[in-house]
Amino acid sequence: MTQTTVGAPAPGTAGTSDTGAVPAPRATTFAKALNAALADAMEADSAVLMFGEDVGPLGGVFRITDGLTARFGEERCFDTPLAEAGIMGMAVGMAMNGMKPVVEMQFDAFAYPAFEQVVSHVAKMPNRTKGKVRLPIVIRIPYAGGIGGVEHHCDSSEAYYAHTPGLTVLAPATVRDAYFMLREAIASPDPVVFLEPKKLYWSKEEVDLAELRRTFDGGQAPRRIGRAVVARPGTDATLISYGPSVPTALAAAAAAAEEGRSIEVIDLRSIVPFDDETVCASVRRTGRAVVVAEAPGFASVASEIVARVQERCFHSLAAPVLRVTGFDIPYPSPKLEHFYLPSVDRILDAVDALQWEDRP
Amino acid sequence: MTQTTVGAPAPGTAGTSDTGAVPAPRATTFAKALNAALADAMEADSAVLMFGEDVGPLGGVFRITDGLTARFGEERCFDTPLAEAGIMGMAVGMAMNGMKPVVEMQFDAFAYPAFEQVVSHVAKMPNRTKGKVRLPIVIRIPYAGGIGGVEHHCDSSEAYYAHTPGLTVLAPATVRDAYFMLREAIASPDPVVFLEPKKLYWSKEEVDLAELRRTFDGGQAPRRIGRAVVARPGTDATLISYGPSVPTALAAAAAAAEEGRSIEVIDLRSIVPFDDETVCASVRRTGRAVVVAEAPGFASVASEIVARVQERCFHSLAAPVLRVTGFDIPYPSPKLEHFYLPSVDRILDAVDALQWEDRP
Amino acid sequence: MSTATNKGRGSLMGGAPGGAPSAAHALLPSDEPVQLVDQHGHPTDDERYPLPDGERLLGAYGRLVTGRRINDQANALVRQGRLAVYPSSHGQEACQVAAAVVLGGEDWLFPTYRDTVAVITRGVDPLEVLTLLRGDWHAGYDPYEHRVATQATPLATQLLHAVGVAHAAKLRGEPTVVLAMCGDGATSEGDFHEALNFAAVFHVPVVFFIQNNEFAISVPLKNQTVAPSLAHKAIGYGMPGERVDGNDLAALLAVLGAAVDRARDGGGPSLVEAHTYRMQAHTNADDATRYRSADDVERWVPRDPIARMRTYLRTLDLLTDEGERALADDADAIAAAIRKGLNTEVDVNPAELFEYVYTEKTSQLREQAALLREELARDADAAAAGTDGSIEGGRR
Amino acid sequence: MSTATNKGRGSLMGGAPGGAPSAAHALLPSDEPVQLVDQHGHPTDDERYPLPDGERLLGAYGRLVTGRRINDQANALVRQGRLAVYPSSHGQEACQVAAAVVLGGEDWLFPTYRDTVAVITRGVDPLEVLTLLRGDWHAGYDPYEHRVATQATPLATQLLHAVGVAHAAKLRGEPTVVLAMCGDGATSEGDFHEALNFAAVFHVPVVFFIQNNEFAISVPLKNQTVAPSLAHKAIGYGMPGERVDGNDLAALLAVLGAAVDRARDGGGPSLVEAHTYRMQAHTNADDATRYRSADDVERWVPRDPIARMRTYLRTLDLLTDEGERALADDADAIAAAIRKGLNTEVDVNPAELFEYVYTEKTSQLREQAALLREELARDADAAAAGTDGSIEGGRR
Ligand SMILES: Cc1ncc(C[n+]2csc(CCOP(=O)(O)OP(=O)(O)O)c2C)c(N)n1
Ligand SMILES: Cc1ncc(C[n+]2csc(CCOP(=O)(O)OP(=O)(O)O)c2C)c(N)n1
Ligand SMILES: [Mg+2]
Ligand SMILES: [Mg+2]
Repeated sequence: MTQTTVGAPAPGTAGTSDTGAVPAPRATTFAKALNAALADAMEADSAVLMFGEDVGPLGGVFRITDGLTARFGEERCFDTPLAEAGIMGMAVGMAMNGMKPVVEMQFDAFAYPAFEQVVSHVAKMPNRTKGKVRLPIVIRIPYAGGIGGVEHHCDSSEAYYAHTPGLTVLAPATVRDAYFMLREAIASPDPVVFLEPKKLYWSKEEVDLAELRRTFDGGQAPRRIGRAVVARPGTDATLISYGPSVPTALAAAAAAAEEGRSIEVIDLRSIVPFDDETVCASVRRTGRAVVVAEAPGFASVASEIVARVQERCFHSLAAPVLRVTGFDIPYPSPKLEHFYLPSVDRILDAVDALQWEDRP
Repeated sequence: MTQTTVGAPAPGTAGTSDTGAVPAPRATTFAKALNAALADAMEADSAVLMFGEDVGPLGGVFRITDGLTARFGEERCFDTPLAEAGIMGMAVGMAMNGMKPVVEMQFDAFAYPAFEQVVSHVAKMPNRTKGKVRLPIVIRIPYAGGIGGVEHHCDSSEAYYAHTPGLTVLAPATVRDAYFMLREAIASPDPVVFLEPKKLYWSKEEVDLAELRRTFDGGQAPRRIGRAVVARPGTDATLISYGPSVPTALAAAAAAAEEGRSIEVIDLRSIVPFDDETVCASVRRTGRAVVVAEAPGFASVASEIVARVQERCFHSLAAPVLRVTGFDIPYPSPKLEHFYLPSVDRILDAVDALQWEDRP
Repeated sequence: MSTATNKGRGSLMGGAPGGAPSAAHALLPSDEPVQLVDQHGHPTDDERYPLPDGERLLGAYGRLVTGRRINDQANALVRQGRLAVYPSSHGQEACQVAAAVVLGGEDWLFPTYRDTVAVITRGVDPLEVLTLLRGDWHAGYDPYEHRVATQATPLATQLLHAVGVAHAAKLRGEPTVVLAMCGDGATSEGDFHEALNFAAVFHVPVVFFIQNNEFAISVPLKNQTVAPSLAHKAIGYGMPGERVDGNDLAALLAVLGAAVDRARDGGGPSLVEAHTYRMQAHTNADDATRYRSADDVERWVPRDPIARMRTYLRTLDLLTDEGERALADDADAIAAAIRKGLNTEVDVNPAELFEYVYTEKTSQLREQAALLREELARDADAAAAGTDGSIEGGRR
Repeated sequence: MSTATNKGRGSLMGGAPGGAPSAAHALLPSDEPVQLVDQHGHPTDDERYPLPDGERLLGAYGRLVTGRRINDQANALVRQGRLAVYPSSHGQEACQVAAAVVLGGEDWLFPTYRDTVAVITRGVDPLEVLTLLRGDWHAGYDPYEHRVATQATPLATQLLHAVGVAHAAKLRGEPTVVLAMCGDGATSEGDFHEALNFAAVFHVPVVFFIQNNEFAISVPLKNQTVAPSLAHKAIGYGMPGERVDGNDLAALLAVLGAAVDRARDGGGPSLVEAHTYRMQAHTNADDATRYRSADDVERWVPRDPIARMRTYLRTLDLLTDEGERALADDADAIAAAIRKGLNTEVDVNPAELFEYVYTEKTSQLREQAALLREELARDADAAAAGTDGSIEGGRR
């Protein structure tokens, strides 16, 4: 089965892609920004193709590909047979032969059948051929939880990809980044795993999509691959997060502010490459850090962040770097997921545990 | 293709399994200990089955299953069609229905086709059914490098499994542990990923296999799942390693001793569950630690160890916990692998970097 | 080389009447799906499969009526927010019922997310079945109690588990047959291929049962395969394939029954493709108007599995007014029980999150369970003290 | 319903002579593999596939002689430790040669680890090909130069890449045909299934070419499948399957040539199974005596692909003593070049380890490259200073 009512998009909400008009900034969903990024990329480059399960007439179960088949024809946006290794392997061949495929894995856990293709080929082919064969593939994965999805629909699978050399791994957290990062991913000559936090699909920001397009097409959008951003400045401690955890981290920082603590929030955006500079600059300033991520903590991206930060900022640290992550258990069923997900309270508890001198 | 000449077993070296005889301790290979563990487990429990690719008449490309078909019949040790998801999925069903399957994935990278079965079923089925269905499956994976193997034959894939809740992940480093840990894995009611360092297959120790069997069958073998061991005691710093890296860490400790440094080496044996107690006790004593592992470092088991140690031993640490791991690149071709693998020198360099007070 | 008519080509009943086809040919399905009762409720003739007797049909018909009612009730509960999601088998109930009733107690059923009616028909408590879709836990029944595996979500993966269960039974010499279900879309997955091949090579008693309902979410069959039929895949594994009218309960009972008998008699695995139709959206979260017209769906209304069987049974006087009333009452009772059950809140216990991941909690999980326990205790204290422990309300 | 003889059933030449088989039947392979020249070198008759002309056969025969020589030379170099490993196609050279020569310059070849001879026959420099097996790098040739993909190790994965290459070409309206090779064992993998299905559904110009050499390392075909033949899998995807004597160069050229023409003409994908035999161990690291007898192998000696084609060509006087000498000289020259190349040490450059992982090195890789660079510089200094920088010898 696919998404549940809890997280399901109202049919048609993502609307059709906007072209040419110059509307003023208006409330735009994350989903719509992704849809526009795809449309704009396909418009800009006829080598860009979109395929996967239900991405054609249906427009994807989350409607991210809405309207693309109608606009670009079924040769450029099409449904495949139901086989993820097939989708990924075909993408490899198409990329070898001049195309820039964007593929959708319907849900995080349904990308696992393609794992061998991803690890043994997508990630390794460019290195194998000393760069003769480049694979400009974007693997879009609606990922992570918080939408009341049943089993297999809420996995945070980023560690599997981040641990695999050769892959670029991105996870946007804002509407604007959703647009720019997907454009940048499609333009990248390297394979990109593009993680779309499902629970943010219906989050909104005031943006003018036509303006974003002009910015990107005009080469004015600053690079986001490999560049983290300070999502909220602060002085007392740093929360390091990405994707679905960024809004939670921001909420925690807001709550902490009320308690008189100034917390900086970093949105990594790019897991691989990793922006050591931005992260370490912040931690060296604040002296304290908590990593927030939804995936089970063991051998995770969160572990990596902790390891890097303590390796590089050891003498700036007033306390160990702590983690607030998912538990080391399978993602829970809908009624139990809120016990699992990093929450504002759990983050604030971790911040409290950072051995503040002014506490007894 | 399978193993290369560099690492290939001389045909028949693993020999046939020994039964009943009571030889004195004698030089026994790691491969032979595994073979004996399988034979003894199959002897002890008729529900134990062994299957995979080439594990029947050939005895496995590394001869770990040598003689099992002849001894137990082809219903108990048999070849399957060439399909790893098939092997894994069938194992799930057999385990559901009273069997204790041991499966061999021929090489690390050839386990990837089974990834969905491992992550979505092997790891999750017991939790899914609230323990009604237990899956006493052992997934044997000849893993890691150092044997001059060509691409896809040398991956250190432990992080993929260690990050997946529900799996027990083991990696023996000694002949004795190879025997006891495989017996323990087969006896475990939970699914175990059993990582066999290829380069240790032909390492030897003086052991009496019959004695090991009696010890295990008599319930006298101390538990190894979840239990690390101090492989070499020391006082100045701790090297934390597992599987193929343990001998390298020991060699580094020996070299350091010549330079007057006393290095403790911990052999984790069990990656999941993780033995925080043994590891932290050591680091709290020494105040310095380096984690050594072959896999690419990013988002790896090594990252996890660093994260845990600094979380738990922060105030005992005189320096950041460092890592000596594989680079974040695909495993190199045979002629380049020695540049990649953690070496004694690289470990000693890391130890040097642990900010010794008595250095300038 | 066969000169038999297509209809007469090898059947799952064994033998290959009407000629001397090569062994290979006997594995091909007939050109037309097997049908024993047409959409008007008239019996049609098939030399290979005898029509099941009246009692058997009547019994199964009752399950059909109940099955439809379960689908309708579950849909209603989704609308009322009592179920998170429901993939309905409305229109496919004949397949659901037949899959369950052809099996004996020693057999196993491997269902998918869509096969709730089959699972209930096999005897599993409806409320336990709906645990998954209600969101309480990933599965709600003990697979061993009725020998029904958990409903599989990752497509085609369960077919391999079915092979394993059958293989284990065969090794122990038990007479177990395993019936494994999947959809047309799932046949494209690699696991489908590996499962059929393993079953054939190990010659294990599995009946692979494809409900070809013409759609995989929005993707029509023609984008899934261009094979003459899905049953034509069987020969590639060396097992017989058969096609059956998936809305004809009688034909389903006959063909699946023959396949089960064949498997039990040591004849090995076989593949049965049922031609049916998904009358409703993929799930309530799906908008089927985006990819198919109302007319498409309309065409399948006259082929409804219930109507035709009802006509047939009434014509033969096997089904009476009184009988119909009794069946309706039974269906009402089940629906009422489901409603009642789902309208009662169940307490979920967060401590269980850590309980079953391993047989014995790892030290990591013990720590994590303690963390959550403390948080909840603190929240409870805060609630007791009248302060709000929730996120929105700030903290203690 | 077909009344054609098996031999007359649908062929890759198009049409379906000898009756009016149903569309489905035309997809089945013949009961016997297509053969045009028997093992004694006598032409046999096949109404569907004409015998390729003498010039074509002679040209291909030359490649056969060279191919065998390459296999023998590579084996020798393994024994001398100049190659790490070599999976030989000894005995399968007719398949190797045919796969390469049926393709045009605009086409693509997707080979496996065993298909070194096919890759060289297509024109790739033997030394570049052997880079992989020598251990210098994972692949040694530019796939675009001769349109030959890297030799695939993970079984069946390359078949999907082949489909993608063909699909891209089709979308651009290019006349490219892709020939994708795999072994009998690889047909069991899920990727095989997905590749054939994708190719059929997207109707792309791929010829799937299975070299059935009866073994997957130690596992004989009967443990891999119980299908009537591997070519019988084709119908399950809606594409034609054909079987051919894999040691008959003439038949291979005819059947593969027809499949390529068909694909180029928009006829879509097809599956060709060649029946051949792996005369040597899986690789030098394998011990074939553990799973098959010398007698088994002996039986295939008389069916050698070279001997029979030589007899045929000599009988027709297409091959003369002089011609044979010239071919032997060519083969000697290639073997000598391979020997010379492999006896020359190549310098590997560790800095390259970081060079191609991403188009632009990540900051992580820059740091790691610097670490290695410093280590090596230190080692070099130590060496220059006469101290031993190696592990065994202690440190600086
Ligand atoms: C491996 C995998 N990929 C994708 C999905 C998402 N998904 C759920 S149902 C479905 C369609 C299945 O179609 P079919 O097999 O015909 O069964 P039906 O829903 O028609 O009963 C898809 C794509 C999944 N559950 N598993
Ligand atoms: C996915 C995968 N699993 C296992 C292997 C290990 N392996 C290499 S070759 C081989 C046998 C292949 O047999 P076949 O396809 O018949 O080709 P052949 O070697 O006979 O040419 C195996 C099992 C692999 N390379 N890839
Ligand atoms: Mg369907
Ligand atoms: Mg073979």
